[in-house]
Amino acid sequence: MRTGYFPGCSLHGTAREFDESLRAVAGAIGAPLAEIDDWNCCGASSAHVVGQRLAVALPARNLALAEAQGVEQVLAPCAACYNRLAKARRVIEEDEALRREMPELLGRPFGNRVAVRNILEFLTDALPVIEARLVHAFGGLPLACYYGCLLVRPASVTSAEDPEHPTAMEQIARACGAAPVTWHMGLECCGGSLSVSRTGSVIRLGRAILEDARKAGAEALLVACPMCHSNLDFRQRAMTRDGRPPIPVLYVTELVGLALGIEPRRLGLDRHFVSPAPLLARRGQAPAGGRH
Amino acid sequence: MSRSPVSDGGLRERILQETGVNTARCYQCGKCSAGCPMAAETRWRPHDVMRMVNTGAVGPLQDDPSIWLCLACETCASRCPNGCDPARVIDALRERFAREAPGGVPRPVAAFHRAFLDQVRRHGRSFELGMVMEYKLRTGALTEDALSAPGLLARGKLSLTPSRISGIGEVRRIFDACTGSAGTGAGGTGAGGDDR
Amino acid sequence: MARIGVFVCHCGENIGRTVDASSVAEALRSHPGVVHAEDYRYMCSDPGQTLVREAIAANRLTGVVVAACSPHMHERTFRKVVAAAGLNPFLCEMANIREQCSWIHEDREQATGKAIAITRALVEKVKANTPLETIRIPIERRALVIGGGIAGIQAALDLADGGAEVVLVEKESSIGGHMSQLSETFPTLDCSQCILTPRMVEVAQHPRIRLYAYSEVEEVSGYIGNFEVKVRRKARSVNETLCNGCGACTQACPNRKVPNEFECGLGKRPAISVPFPQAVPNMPVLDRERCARFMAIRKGITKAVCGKCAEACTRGAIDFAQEDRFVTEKVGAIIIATGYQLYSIGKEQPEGEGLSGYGEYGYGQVPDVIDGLQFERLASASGPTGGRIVRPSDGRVPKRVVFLQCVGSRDPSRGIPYCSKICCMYVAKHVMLYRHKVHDGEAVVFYMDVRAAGKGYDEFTRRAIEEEGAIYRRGRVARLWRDGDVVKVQGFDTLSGEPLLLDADLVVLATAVRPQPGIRALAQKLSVSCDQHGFINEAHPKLRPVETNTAGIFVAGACQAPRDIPESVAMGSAAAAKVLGLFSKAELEREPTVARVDAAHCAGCFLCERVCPYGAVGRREVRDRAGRLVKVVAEVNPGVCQGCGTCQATCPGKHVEVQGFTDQQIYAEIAAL
Amino acid sequence: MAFQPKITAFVCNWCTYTGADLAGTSRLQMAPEVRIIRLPCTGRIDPLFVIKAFERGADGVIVSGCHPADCHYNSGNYHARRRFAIFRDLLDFVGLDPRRVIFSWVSASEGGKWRDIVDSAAATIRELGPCRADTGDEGRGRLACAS
Ligand SMILES: Cc1cc2nc3c(=O)[nH]c(=O)nc-3n(C[C@H](O)[C@H](O)[C@H](O)COP(=O)(O)OP(=O)(O)OC[C@H]3O[C@@H](n4cnc5c(N)ncnc54)[C@H](O)[C@@H]3O)c2cc1C
Ligand SMILES: Cc1cc2nc3c(=O)[nH]c(=O)nc-3n(C[C@H](O)[C@H](O)[C@H](O)COP(=O)(O)OP(=O)(O)OC[C@H]3O[C@@H](n4cnc5c(N)ncnc54)[C@H](O)[C@@H]3O)c2cc1C
Ligand code: SF4
Ligand code: SF4
Ligand code: SF4
Ligand code: SF4
Ligand code: SF4
Ligand code: SF4
Ligand code: SF4
Ligand code: SF4
Repeated sequence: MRTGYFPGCSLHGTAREFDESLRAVAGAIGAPLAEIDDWNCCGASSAHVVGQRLAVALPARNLALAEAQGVEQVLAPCAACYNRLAKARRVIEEDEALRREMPELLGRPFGNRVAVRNILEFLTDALPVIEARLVHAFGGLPLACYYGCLLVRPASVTSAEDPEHPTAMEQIARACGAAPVTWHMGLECCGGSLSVSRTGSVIRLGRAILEDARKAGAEALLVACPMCHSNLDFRQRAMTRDGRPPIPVLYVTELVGLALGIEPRRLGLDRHFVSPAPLLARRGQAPAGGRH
Repeated sequence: MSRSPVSDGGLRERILQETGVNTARCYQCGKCSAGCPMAAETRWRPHDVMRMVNTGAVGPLQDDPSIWLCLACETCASRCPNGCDPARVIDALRERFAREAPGGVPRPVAAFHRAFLDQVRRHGRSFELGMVMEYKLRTGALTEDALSAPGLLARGKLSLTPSRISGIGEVRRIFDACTGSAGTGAGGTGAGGDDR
Repeated sequence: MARIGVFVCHCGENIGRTVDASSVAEALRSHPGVVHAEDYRYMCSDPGQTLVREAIAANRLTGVVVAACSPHMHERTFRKVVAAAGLNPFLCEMANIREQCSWIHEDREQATGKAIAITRALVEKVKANTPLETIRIPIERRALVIGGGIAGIQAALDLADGGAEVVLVEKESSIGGHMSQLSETFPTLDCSQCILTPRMVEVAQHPRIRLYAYSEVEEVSGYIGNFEVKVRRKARSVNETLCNGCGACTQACPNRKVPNEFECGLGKRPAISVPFPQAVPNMPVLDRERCARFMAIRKGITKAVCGKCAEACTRGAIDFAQEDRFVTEKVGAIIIATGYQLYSIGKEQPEGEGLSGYGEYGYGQVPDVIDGLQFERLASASGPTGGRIVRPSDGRVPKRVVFLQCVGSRDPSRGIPYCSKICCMYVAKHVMLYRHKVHDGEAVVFYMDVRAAGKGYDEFTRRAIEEEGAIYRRGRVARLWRDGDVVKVQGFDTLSGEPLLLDADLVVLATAVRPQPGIRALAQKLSVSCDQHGFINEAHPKLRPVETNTAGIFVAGACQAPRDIPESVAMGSAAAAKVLGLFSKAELEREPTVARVDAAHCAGCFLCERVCPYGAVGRREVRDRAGRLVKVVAEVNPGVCQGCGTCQATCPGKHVEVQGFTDQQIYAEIAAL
Repeated sequence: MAFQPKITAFVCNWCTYTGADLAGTSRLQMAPEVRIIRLPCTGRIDPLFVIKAFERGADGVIVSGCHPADCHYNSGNYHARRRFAIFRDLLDFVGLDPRRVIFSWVSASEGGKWRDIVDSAAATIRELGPCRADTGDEGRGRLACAS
């Protein structure tokens, strides 16, 4: 099945390591990604504040482009983009009038035929290949799998297997030899959409997440969303009290990339604010080159 | 700038039309508010919003930042026993308020959304540096550490020039069609401005 | 030759105001076949009735039409009158010129014309009427009660005390139902066992009650007054006649780690066990799934393993080779009293299509999150802790217990929209039991409404709040999780507007009441219907609450809807009274307006059999004098047939007809209108 | 005098007949053209009854029973509904205007609904005019209606 790739703004900007690690992993497992030509921003958390139509039309243009490119599904690794694309697809599917109006609004043919996939679904499908090509399994690294909100909610849009107890990320982590911990904040929102405009809230929410992960004995957080990552990595210093050691925050693609033996730099691990280098060194994985 | 009347009997019906959420199904159990991550910081919680829509008295929501702090995390919607979706209702109210009384939208929040969408309208994609600059200008929060640019730049996470898509004309048409007239069409939070 | 009498009533002014009754009588007098027609002011009054009786005798009438009110009002009255005059009652019909004529029209001329037309049509119908005999069905004066909870026990005892024979079938090894698991009972805090046990013993000792415990209903056939029931007596592996309930076997069994169902998993039992000390019958069941001997057999080991129980039994009652046996009982009536189950706090919901369980409450995987019945066992003096309320995880006395009401109930998203009715009350009870035992303990209740409509009920819940100091928080809880030693409860109080994050030592989920698994299969065997949730449908929600739509089958207790003990008992008694009423007659009398097959012409296509809503159509072999099979024809069982006429409208050759509504009668009516 | 149609109503004993009684008890005035024939259940109604009624001079027919889920006989009216789907074709075949046959569900508590049905049926049939039953041989000829 041909998979189109919708990186979204973050993966071209603050989440470059997500993009880099994803491309590296896709190459390693032989699942080439065809980036959608001329994609546009999905509107993220702002468009739907302005209006439902805009929040649907912006992502829909990308779905139309993907359709024109002849792919059957489109991978949106950013959880926010995924949520927006999936929601748009569903809203249009359920609203006959809107569907008929779309081609004119977009100025292009549109059949709403392309399925939208998130990074966890993509990696879960690839698990057999990943397991077969594993070169550097993590020896039981305790990890807190952090889903956040947009990957699983609402279940009607994301088709998550169980919106209160998803397990996809844990399965991927286990396949890489890591040992996911049992903790309680894995589905709590990090406050992503208020990151810029109300930093104080984000610090409060992030702190609770990090504290619970620490308490559960996690040595790293695993994420699949650029917003979660930028909040928990970039703002971690502000969230951490009384000189506790920082916790590196890894993209799930970075973890898989490491386990597949890809060089850390190619995975963008040197771009983190909380350097994963000490952890990797401790765990016998090659240290990331510094750019700090 | 008109305000919605104290009690608006038709509001529930209109929200139902717009969102498909029948707020009358809400029996005020508070499960949404119990799980809402922002409940600790807001005066009006999701169940209050549902109640106010049902009684048609949403005035208090207009004088308060509460609904602008909703993260759209959908925790409320996914646990509601009655299949209500408070997050969706909140969206619809924001849309309505922004249109009817843009002055009531809290400044940082409005500035953020406006800055963000401005970038998208101008380039087809968000350009973080431009967005942050615009946001700071709009809020006057010049010293506040919205995003620490040096750190990001050093890590190659921030580009200094926007990348513009070639189908920018299409995107602008979409904006115009969805936000009423071009420019300030979307009230306080819409994307405005010409290509600068 | 037909000799019809027509009696037109004025009903005072009711008919007389718009319909000219004497003109109607006048018009009918000249109608072919009518030999007598008269009008009178109040036909149903004594003089009116006398007038009809005398006219029948004087004119040797062969049929009567009373043009008056609706047949729903007085058909019975006039049929009795006619019968008293020696005429077959089914040769009397009523022409409705009041409800359907005088009361709905103002124009006197038009109304009178219409009244004449209506009366003529009925005269034509009566001409085609034939005398019918009331159907008499013999009644088997024994009743079957399915389910030995408090509802079934009450019904069985009332029936037996009323003189009827009773067969009581209970699927578990003892009767008692859920009430036997309760500690104390609202609204009076009586000890449940203390009031229940004597009744259970009474059942065991009653000469007119035959108890089949550890048994299930396999097949049901027949109809009201004449059911035949096949009962499967599941193999206990214990010979009932030899066993004296000494308990030596259960003591001897080395396999003692089986989760105890009666204790809701809070305790353990041996592989051969009695569910609780007061069990009736007090006789063990050997659990073949868990017994070492049978496990070995399943693994293919031929050597006889263990057998400690048999060694211990001085009576030689252990019978490893026992098999399920079947008995057939003839009964005249059936009472369904199979009770309820609780919505599971786990993920799986037996026979609960669309029910998903609560992920946000941890699907029952969080230690020290239990359901209401588990709490009952913890609070019960005969329970696994001897009545000490402690945490299952570590045996510590909980200092703060949080109760969640409406779990699974009133939740259309999770599939159960209804209110379970009893949980508000038992949570208040739990609060009291807890506070009576743990004086410094804190009880927090998350509720949406307190529904306590019953005698002394609201006072009871108020007591929990006012005297026992329970903190009632109005709101549903968003999430529960284990955090170290405590359970975190994330809730909200919609009255104070506070988000709450409580540390609880023990959390009790008041889960919804659902019908027993297997109820739909049982209902199908009995041809009764269930509602969408599986509760047995009553015949009428207000006026026939303990009857089902199938004649002779009744319902009692929590299998009909969530019910507490007082209601279950009331229903048990009411159902028993209904059955006794049925049994009080020598024979069942039924209106003869049932279908009858013309066997000579029936083609044996059995289309009628397919469409009959009551399964009243059977088959009969027709043989010639030499005993050779000539054909198979349809046959209607008059005891079952309700006279709906669907068969008649379906039969291609019109060889089955409902008496009193034959084609001939209806065509006569059509032609005259 | 204006055309006074004849309308025959086949109704079930439990729901519609009781509903019609209720209309009477409530003194709801209605068109006088309708004559009721009481049957145990709509399941008992044979399409031939309807044909017969037309043949005997009816200008319109009403068929009414319990609401589908409330049939006194559990499923009797379910069979009626199935039969009447076929019956529509039959009407076509004999050349009857299908508007002359009115199907409805009226429960025992719907006196008002019954009145509305009676009134609207009367109005419809008055508008359609008389039905000329051109029968020839008993029951075998075609019915032709002047509408
Ligand atoms: C936690 C809790 C606390 C409660 N506390 C109180 C209280 O304090 N006061 C009060 O009034 N009520 C209380 N109740 C309610 C009470 O339990 C019920 O009202 C009562 O048990 C209903 O009795 P029943 O006979 O209808 O059903 P059950 O008690 O459920 O009995 C049904 C019987 O039928 C048997 N059975 C089921 N299916 C079949 C079958 N197919 N064939 C043969 N047998 C079958 C079962 O094994 C069982 O023995 C409480 C309920 C709960 C859950
Ligand atoms: C406003 C209202 C609305 C209601 N709506 C509903 C509803 O929609 N559905 C529902 O299920 N219930 C409803 N009810 C409840 C319903 O009215 C009662 O459940 C029902 O009437 C109780 O019947 P009963 O026979 O016990 O008492 P009652 O109806 O009170 O009958 C008692 C009879 O006894 C007679 N009587 C009294 N004392 C003596 C005496 N000493 N000697 C001889 N005769 C005596 C009285 O005259 C009376 O005829 C409603 C009640 C009210 C007040
Ligand atoms: S959870 Fe649903 S029903 Fe409950 S208060 Fe919130 S919106 Fe209303
Ligand atoms: S979507 Fe908004 S209202 Fe709902 S839980 Fe999240 S923050 Fe609260
Ligand atoms: S028979 Fe009927 S119509 Fe006549 S007086 Fe009695 S109630 Fe009235
Ligand atoms: S030891 Fe024998 S007699 Fe005693 S309870 Fe067991 S089976 Fe019955
Ligand atoms: S055979 Fe052994 S294991 Fe089985 S019930 Fe008897 S004593 Fe227990
Ligand atoms: S009885 Fe009370 S706790 Fe139970 S479902 Fe009804 S309202 Fe909820
Ligand atoms: S439908 Fe008629 S012919 Fe066929 S079996 Fe029944 S009675 Fe006989
Ligand atoms: S009249 Fe109705 S109940 Fe009786 S046999 Fe015919 S179809 Fe069955």
